[in-house]
Amino acid sequence: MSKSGTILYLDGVSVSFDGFRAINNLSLVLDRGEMRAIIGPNGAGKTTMMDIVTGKTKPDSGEVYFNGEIDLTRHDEADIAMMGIGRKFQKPTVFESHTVEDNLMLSLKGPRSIFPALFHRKTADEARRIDDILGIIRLGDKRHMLGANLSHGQKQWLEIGMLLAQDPKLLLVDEPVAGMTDAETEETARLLKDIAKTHSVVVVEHDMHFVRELGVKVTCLHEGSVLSEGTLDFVSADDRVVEVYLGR
Amino acid sequence: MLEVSNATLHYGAAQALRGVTLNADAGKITCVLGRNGVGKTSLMRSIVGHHRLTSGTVAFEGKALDRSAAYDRARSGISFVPQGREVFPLLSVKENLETGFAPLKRADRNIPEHVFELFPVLKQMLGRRGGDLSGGQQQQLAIGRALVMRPKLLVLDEPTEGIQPSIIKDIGRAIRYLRDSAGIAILLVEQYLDFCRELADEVNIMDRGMIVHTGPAEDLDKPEVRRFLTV
Amino acid sequence: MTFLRAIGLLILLFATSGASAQSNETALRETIGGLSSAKNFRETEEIVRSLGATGDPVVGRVLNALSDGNVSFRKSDNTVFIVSERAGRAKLFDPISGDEVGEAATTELTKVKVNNGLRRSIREVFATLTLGSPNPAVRQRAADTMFISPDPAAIEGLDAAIAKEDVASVKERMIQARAAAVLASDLPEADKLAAIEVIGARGDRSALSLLVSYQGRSEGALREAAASAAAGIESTIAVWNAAQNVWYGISLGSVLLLAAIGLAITFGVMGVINMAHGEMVMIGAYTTFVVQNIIRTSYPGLFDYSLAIALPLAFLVAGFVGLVMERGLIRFLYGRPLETLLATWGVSLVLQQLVRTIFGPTNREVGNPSWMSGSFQLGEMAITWNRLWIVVFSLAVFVLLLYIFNRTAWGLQMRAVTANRRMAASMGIRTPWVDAFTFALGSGIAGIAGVALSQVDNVSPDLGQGYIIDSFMVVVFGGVGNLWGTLVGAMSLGILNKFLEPYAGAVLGKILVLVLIILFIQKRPRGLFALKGRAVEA
Amino acid sequence: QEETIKVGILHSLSGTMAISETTLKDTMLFLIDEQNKKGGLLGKKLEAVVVDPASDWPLFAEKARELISVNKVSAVFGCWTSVSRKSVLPVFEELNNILFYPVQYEGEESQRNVFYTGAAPNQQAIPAVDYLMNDEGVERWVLAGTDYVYPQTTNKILQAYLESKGVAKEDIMVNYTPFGHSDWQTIVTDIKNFGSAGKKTAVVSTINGDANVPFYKELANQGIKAEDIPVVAFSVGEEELAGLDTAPLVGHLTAWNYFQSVDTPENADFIAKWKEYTKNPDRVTNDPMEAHVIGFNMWIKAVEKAGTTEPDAVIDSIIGVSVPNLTGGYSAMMPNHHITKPVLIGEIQADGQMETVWQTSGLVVGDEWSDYLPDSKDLIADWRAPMSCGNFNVAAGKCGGKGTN
Amino acid sequence: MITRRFFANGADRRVFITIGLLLGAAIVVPILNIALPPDSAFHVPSYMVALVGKYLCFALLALALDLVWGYCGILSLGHGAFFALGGYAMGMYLMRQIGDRGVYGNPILPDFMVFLNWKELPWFWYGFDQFWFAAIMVMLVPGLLAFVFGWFAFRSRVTGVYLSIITQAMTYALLLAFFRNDMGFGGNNGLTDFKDILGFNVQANTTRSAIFAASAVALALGVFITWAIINSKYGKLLIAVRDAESRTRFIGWRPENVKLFAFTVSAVMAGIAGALYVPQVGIINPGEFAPANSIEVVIWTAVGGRGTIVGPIVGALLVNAGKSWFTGVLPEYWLFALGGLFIATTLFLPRGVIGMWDHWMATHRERKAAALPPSAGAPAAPTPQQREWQASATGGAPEPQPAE
Ligand SMILES: Nc1ncnc2c1ncn2[C@@H]1O[C@H](COP(=O)(O)OP(=O)(O)OP(=O)(O)O)[C@@H](O)[C@H]1O
Ligand SMILES: Nc1ncnc2c1ncn2[C@@H]1O[C@H](COP(=O)(O)OP(=O)(O)OP(=O)(O)O)[C@@H](O)[C@H]1O
Ligand SMILES: NC(N)=O
Ligand SMILES: [Mg+2]
Ligand SMILES: [Mg+2]
Repeated sequence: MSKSGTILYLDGVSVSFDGFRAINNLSLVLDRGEMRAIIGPNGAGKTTMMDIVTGKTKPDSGEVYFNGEIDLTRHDEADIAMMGIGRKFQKPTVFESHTVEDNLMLSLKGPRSIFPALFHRKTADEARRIDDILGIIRLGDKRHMLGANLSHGQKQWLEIGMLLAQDPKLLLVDEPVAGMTDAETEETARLLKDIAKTHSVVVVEHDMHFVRELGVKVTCLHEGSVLSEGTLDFVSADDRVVEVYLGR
Repeated sequence: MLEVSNATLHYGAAQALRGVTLNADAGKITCVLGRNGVGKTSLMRSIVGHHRLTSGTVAFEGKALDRSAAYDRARSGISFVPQGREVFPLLSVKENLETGFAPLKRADRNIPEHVFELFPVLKQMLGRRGGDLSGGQQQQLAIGRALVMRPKLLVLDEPTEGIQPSIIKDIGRAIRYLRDSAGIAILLVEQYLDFCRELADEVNIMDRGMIVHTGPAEDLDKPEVRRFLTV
Repeated sequence: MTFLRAIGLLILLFATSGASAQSNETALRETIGGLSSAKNFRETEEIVRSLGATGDPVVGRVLNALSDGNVSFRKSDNTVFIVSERAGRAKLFDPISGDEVGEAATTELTKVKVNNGLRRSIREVFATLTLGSPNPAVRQRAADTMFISPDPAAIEGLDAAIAKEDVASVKERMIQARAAAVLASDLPEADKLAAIEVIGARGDRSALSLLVSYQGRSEGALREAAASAAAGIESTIAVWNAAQNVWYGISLGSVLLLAAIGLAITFGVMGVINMAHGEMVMIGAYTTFVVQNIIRTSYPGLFDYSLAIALPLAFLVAGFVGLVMERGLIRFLYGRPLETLLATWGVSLVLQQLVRTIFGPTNREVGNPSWMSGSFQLGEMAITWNRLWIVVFSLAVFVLLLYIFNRTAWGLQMRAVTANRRMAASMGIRTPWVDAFTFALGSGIAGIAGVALSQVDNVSPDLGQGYIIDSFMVVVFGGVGNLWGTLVGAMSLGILNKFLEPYAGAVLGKILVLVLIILFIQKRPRGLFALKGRAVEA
Repeated sequence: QEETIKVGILHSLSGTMAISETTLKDTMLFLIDEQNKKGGLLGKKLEAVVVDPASDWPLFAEKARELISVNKVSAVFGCWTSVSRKSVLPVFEELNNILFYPVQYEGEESQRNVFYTGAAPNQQAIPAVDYLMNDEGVERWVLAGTDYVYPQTTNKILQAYLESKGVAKEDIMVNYTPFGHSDWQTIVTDIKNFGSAGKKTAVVSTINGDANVPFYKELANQGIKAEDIPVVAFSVGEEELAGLDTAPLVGHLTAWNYFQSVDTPENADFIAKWKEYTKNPDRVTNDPMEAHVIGFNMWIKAVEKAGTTEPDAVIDSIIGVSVPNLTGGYSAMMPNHHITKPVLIGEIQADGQMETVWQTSGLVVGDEWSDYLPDSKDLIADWRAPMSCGNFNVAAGKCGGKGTN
Repeated sequence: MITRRFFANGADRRVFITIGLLLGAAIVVPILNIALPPDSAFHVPSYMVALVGKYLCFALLALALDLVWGYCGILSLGHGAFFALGGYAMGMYLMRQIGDRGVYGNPILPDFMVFLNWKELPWFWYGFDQFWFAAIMVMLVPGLLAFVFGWFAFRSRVTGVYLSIITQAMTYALLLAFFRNDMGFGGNNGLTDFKDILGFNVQANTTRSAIFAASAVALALGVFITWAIINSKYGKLLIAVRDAESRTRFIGWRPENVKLFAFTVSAVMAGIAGALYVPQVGIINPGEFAPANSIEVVIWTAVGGRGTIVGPIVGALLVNAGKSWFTGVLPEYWLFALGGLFIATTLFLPRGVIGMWDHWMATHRERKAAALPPSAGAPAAPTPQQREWQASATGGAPEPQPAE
C-alpha cells in the first residue's frame, strides 16, 4: 500500500489498555476527498481509532500517517488539530460557559498563538462565517445562549458547528446523529455529503438509515480490526457482520 | 401508575415545561417524542426527581411525589436510564450494577440473570471500570443497572443512543418482555421513530415544552403528527 | 574524695563478703539528719557518699527519695523525712523505716535540693549498694551504671559479685563493668588490653564512648587497641544507623498517614477541600486530654487505659462535629468544591478559637501511658514504644478503612455518591445519609488520629494547623481518591525526609522534599497512584 | 466620661504565638487592674486597650499604629518574637511612643522608644553555659535551635564564647530545625551519638515554642537522662512545661531571670494575686510575665516622676528607675534601655516547676551589643543626654555604628 | 439576549467606574491627607492612608489571583510567593538605601549581615542600590519564577488540585528557604528599618501619600489590563481552557501556553503589589510566603466573587477591613466573626458579593424581560435548602468547574 495520495493511512496499529486489546493490527486507508462510514459493534474500537488519529491515545505499534507524509504518532493533539484534522466527539463537549457564538468563534480557523488572540478583533469575514454556520446548525436563535444550557441534541449540533468552523482537511465525526430526530438525521446526512465534496470525512454511526443515506464505502470494525469493507449492501450481507452487529 | 399533571418547570427564568400532562400505565409502553430541545429530558428528570417542578404534580401509584427526593422515588420503584448514560466511571461494571441494590431487600440483592442475557458484554467486562467502556457499552450498562432495581416504572431517556443495531433489537425485545411478564410501566423517550412505532402502546408528542399530541403508535404516520418531528 | 571512696570500698567489701553489717541506726539517723544542714550540693553529696559507705541496703530508700526530690526537713526541728506531697499537704515518712509518721503543710517543710551531679552520685552509690541485690535485673542495672561511670575502686567488689553471679547475662555485664573499671585504673597494660577487648565486644554506644575517651587519654599499643575497637563498634553502628533511618522514616510516615487518612476520605473521596481537617485532629487530641484529665483526677488507676477510652470517644466527638458540619454547611456546597475551601476555612478559624476559649491558648498535658513510654533496644537502635504503637495503629486504621471502602455496601455507596450524586440518588441510595456519614467517618478518623498524635506532639489550638499542609501534600502526592496512594505517599515522604535529614539538616531536608514533590508531580501529574484511562477523563 | 490614661497591649491572641502571648495580655490586664485599685496613675484611671495582632508581623505594625494614632495610648506593652518587635520599631520611632518588650532576645539593638525588660544574651545564655562548664564539667556542646534570628545570633555568640574558653570546634555541634518541628527522632539520636564521644556533653537549646513539647517527649522516650546529657533551654518556661509530663525530664535545665518557684514574699504575693485574678489555682507564672511586671512598675514610677505620660518625658525619667523584681532584689533601667536582672539556672522538677540550682551572686546588666561579636563589641548604647545614642562606637568615639570614615 | 448585552455593558461600566474611583482616590486622598489640617472633618489621617494603601496592594494581589483562578481555573495556592518576591526585591532596594545609617554603620552590608558576620555583599544583592534595577526585578523575579514553574507544570499537564498543591509546595519551600539566615535575606526577621525611597523619607506623610497614590494607580492599571485581557479573544480562550482544557486542544489551541501567559502576567501583577506593599508596612519577611497567606488571598477572591474583575477587589477590601476592625474591637473573638463571615458568605452569597449581585440583577432583568409573574420564577437568591436541592439535582454544577 502506498501512502501517497492518502489523507489518512493506518497500518498495523494496535493499542491495549491494561492488557485488553482495543485496537488489534488495524489497517485503514482513506483517500483524499473520500468519505468513509465506519460501523461496528459497541466496543469495536471506533472511538479509540479516532483517539489515535487525533493524538489522544498513542498506539503501541503501527503506522499512522496524515496526508501521506506526516507521522501523527509524533505529534500532540494541538499540532494535529492545526494540521487540519477536526473531530466531533461521541459525547458532545462544548465550552459550557461560553455562548454558542463564542464557541464557534474560538473554533474558527486562524492563528492559534497567544498574542494574536490577545489583539484579535472580529473581522466582518468571521462574523459572516459564524452566521453561516449558525444557520447550518439551526442555532441562530440560541446564539447568545450558554453552552451549558443546551439540550443534548443542541450540543450535538454545536459540536458539528465547531467542526465546520475549524474547516479541517479531514473530519472525524463520531456518532453525529445520536439523539437527533429522523428529519434531522437526513439533514445531517445532506450536510456531510455537502462537506465531503471538498473535504475528507470519516463518520462513525450506528444508524443504518443514515449510513445508507451517505452512500459511501463502509468499513465494519470488530474487536479492533476490520471485519468487512465495501458498499453498505455488501457489508450488511456479510454474515459475520450480521452476526456481531446487525442482528437478525 | 404514573400521572403527571400540569407540570411546569423553569431554568432560572427560562421555561422548559409548560403544563405537561402525561400518564404511564402499568403493562404499557408509553413513548415521548419530540424534536431537540422541546423538553423531553426535562420532563423525565422532573419525574425521577432531579428537577423540582415550578408547579403541577407528579403522582406515582396514587401518591404525590412532589416533595419526595430522588432516592425515595427510586425506592418506591422508579428507575431511570438517563440521557448521556451517567455510569459511575470509577466503579467497576459489577459495582455499577450493585449500586442498584440500595432499595432492595437483602435477599433480593443479586443481579438478575436476564441482564446478562440481554447484554452479554457486561458479563465479560464485570471487572472493568465503567468509564473505560465504549459509549454503547456504557449505555447497556446504564440500562442493566436500572433493571437490577426491579422497577415498577422504568424511565428510559433515549436508551438506544449509540447502541449497535442488534442490541437495539434486543432492547426492544427486553422492554416488551418486561411489560408483558412483569407488567411494569415503561416510559420511553425516543428519537428513533421506527423503534418507537414498533414498541409503543401510546405516544406523546412534545413541542416547546408542551404535549401536543397523545394517541396510539399508529398516529405516528399521520402527517399532522409528523409535522412536530420534522425540522 | 579519695578518702571517702576508700572507706566506701572497705565497707562495701565488708557488706558483700556476707557478714551482715549491723546497722547502727543512730549513726545512720545522724548522717541523714545532716541533710538538713548541708549548705550546698557538695555537702549533700558527701552525706550521700557516706550513706553509701555504710553499705547498708536500708539507705537505698532515702537515697531513692532524695534522687526523686522527695526528701524534706521540718523547719521547726530540722528532722528529715521522706515526704509525699499532695495539694499543699505532705505525708511524712521515716527515712529509715519508711513508716508514716505524720503530716505537715508543705510550707512547714524545706526540701533538700538535688541537682544532676548529685543524682549522678546517688546513682553510682546506689549501684554499689545493689550489686548484691537478690533481683538480677537490679544487679544488671547496677553493673550498667558502673560501666558508664567506671571507678577503679569498684574492681574488687565487682570481682566478688562476678564470682557469685549465676545469671550469665548479668555476669557478662559485670565483667564489662569490671573491664571499664580496669581501664580507669592503673593496672598493667596487659590487663587493660584484655579490658579493651571486653569493652569492644560489648559493641554499643556506651562502650564506644568509653573507648573514644580512653583513646584520648592513652598512648602506644593501648591507644591503637582502643582505636581499632572503637572503629569496629562505629562500623556496626553505621549499619544500625541506616536501619534506624528506615524505621524513623516509617514512623514519620505513619504519623503523616494518620494525619492524612481522614482527609483521604473527606477530600480524596468526597472532594471537599476540608481546611478544617486539622481541627478534627485537634478535637481528637483534646478529647484525649479531657479523658486523661478526668482519669487523673478521679480514677488514677485507669491511666493506662486512657487511650483505649479516648479512642472511641474521639471518634464520636470528631465524627459528630463532622456530622454537624456536613449537615449544616457542606451539603449546600456539593458541586461547588472550591467553596468548601472558603467555608471550611471559616470553620477552622472558629474551631481553633473555640478551643482557645475553652481550654486556653497554651499546651495541654497529655501523657503517655506506661505501655507507650520509653523505648526498647533492638541492636543499636532505640525503638520508642509510642512510635511503634503509632505505626501499628496507623496501619490498623488503614486496613479498616480499606475494608469499609472496598468491601462494604456503604463503601460502594460512598463512591457512587461522590462520583455522581444525582444518579446515585436515582439508584435509590440515600445520598444525604451517605454524605453525612462519610464526612463523619472522615472526621472521626481524623479524631482518632488526634489521639495518636497527642502522644508525640503538643496538644494546643494550633495542633491542626501543623498537619494540614502535610496532609494535603500526602493525599495529593499519593493520588487523590486512592487510599493506597495515601499509604504509599505517606511512607515514601516519611522515609525520604528521614534519609535527607541527616545529610541536609531538617530545614534543607524539608525544602528538598518539597522540591522533589514538585518535580515528581511533573512526571506523574495525577500523583503516585494515578488512575489512568478514559474513566478518569470522563 | 472620666479621662483615663490608655495603655496599649499588643500581644497575639490568635495564631501561632497566642500560645505564649495570651498570658502576657492577661498579665497586663491584671497589673492595670491592680494599679487602678491602688488609685490609678496621676489621679486618673488606667485603661487597657487590647488588640490582636494575630501572630501576623505586618499586622503588628498596623496595630501599633492604630494603638498610637487612633487610641492615643501612652505606652504599649507587647510583642514576643523579635520579628514582631522589628516590625513595630519604625512605628514607635515615627510616632514617638514607648514599647516595653518583655522577652529574652538576641540583643544587637537599642532603640530610643523601646525598653527591653527581657534578657539579653549575657543575662541568660552565657551564665547558663558557664554553669554547665563549671558545675557539670561539660566539654562537648550541642547548640540546637529553631532556625531564626534569635537562636542563630545566640548561638553565634555562644560559639565565640565557647571557643574563647578553649572548646574545640569539633566539640560543638550546631543544629537548626524549622518552626514547629515535630519529628525529633533523628536529631535526638544525633545528640545521643554526639554525646557518646567520651566527653561530658550538654545540649543548649534555643528551640522555640511549639517544637519543644515533641522534642522533650522524644528525649524522654529515648531515655536521655539529665544526668547523662543535660539540656539547658532558654525558651522553655513553666507555661511550656504545663503541656508535658515532666517526670522523665527531671534535671534538665532552664536559664531565666525568674522562676515561679522562687521563694520570696514578693513572688508568693504575686502568685497568689495572679491566681485569684485569673480564678484558676493552676495558672502558672513565668519569666516574661515578671518582665512585664518590672516594666509596668518602672513605667508607673517614671510617669509619676515626670508627672506626665508624655513619652519624651517618660523616656528621660525612666532611666535609673529601679523597682523590686519578684526574685527578691531590685531591677533598674539602665541607660541602654535594658535592665539589671539576676540570672537563675533551674532544674525541671516532676511537678513542672523549676528548682533553682544556681544563681548569679548579683544582678547582671543587660548587654545590648555583645562583646563576642566583632562588629558590636565596640558599641554601647546610652540614651541619656548628651550622648543619646543607641549605637555609640567607643573606638571611633562617635554615634552611628562604625562611622563611615 | 438584549438583556445580556445590556448587562455586559453593565459589567464594563462597573470596571470603568472602579478605575475612575481608584484614580480619583489617588489624587484626592493625598490632598485630603496633606493639605487639610488634622482637625478638619475631611482630613484623612495618615493612619488611614497607610491602611488603605495596604489594602489596595492586597486587592491587586487578589485581582492577580482571580485572573488565573477565576478566569482560567488555576487555583494557585502559592500566589503569596510572587507577592513576597516582589516585596523582597523592593525590600532589598530599601535596605541598600539605608547606606551607613544602619546600627553598625556599615555602608554596604545591611545590619543583619553584619551581626551574623558576613564579610561581603552576596552577588544577588548587587544592583539593588539602583531603583530602576529593583523595579525591573520586582517584575522579573516573580514573572520568571512563574514562567519556569508554569512552563514545566502546564507542559506536564498538571492540573486541578495537583497544581494547587505544588504551588503550595513552592511557596512553602520558599518560606523555609527564606527563613534560613544563610540565604542572605535576613532570615525570619526579614528586611526592616527602611529609611528612604527614591531619596524621600518612607515615614514622611508626603511619601506615604505618594505610595498610596502609586498603589491606587497600579490597581487601576491592573483592573484595566485584566479587563482588556478578559475581553479579548484570548480572554475567551482562557475561560474555554478553564471549562474544557482538552477540548481546546482538539481545536488546535495550546492550553499550556494559554495558561502560562496568564500565570506569568498574574505573577508580575502580584510582584508589583508586593513591591508597593513593603514600603507601606515597613517590613518584608518570610511570613509572607506562608501557605496560609496564599490561602487567604483565595478567600478574599472567593468572598468578593471569583471570575469577576471587581469582586476580588471588593473581597480584599472587605475581608482586610474586617480583619483590621475586628482585631481592634473584638480582639478575643474576632476569629469567630471572621470565620462566621466566611461561612455566611458561602451559604448566603455563593458566588461572592459581586457574583451574587450580578446573578440577582441578571435574574431580575431576565425575568422582567420574560414578563413572567414573579411567583413563577425561581427565587433569585435561593435559600440554602433550595440550593442543596438544586445542587443534588443538577449533579455537576451549572457554574464553571475548575479543571479538577
Ligand atoms: N482506557 C481504557 N481502559 C480499558 N478499556 C478501554 C479503555 N478505552 C477503551 N477501552 C475498551 O476498548 C474497547 C473499544 O472502545 P471504543 O470506545 O473505541 O469502542 P467504539 O467502537 O467506539 O464503541 P461504541 O460504538 O460503543 O462507541 C471497548 O471494549 C472499551 O471497553
Ligand atoms: N440547565 C438548563 N438551564 C437553562 N436551560 C436549559 C437547561 N437545560 C436545558 N435547558 C433548555 O431547556 C430546553 C429543554 O431541554 P431538554 O434537555 O429537556 O430537551 P430535550 O427535549 O431532551 O432535547 P434533546 O432531544 O436534544 O435531548 C432546551 O431548549 C434547553 O436549551
Ligand atoms: N526574642 C525571641 N525569643 O524571639
Ligand atoms: Mg464510540
Ligand atoms: Mg433530551
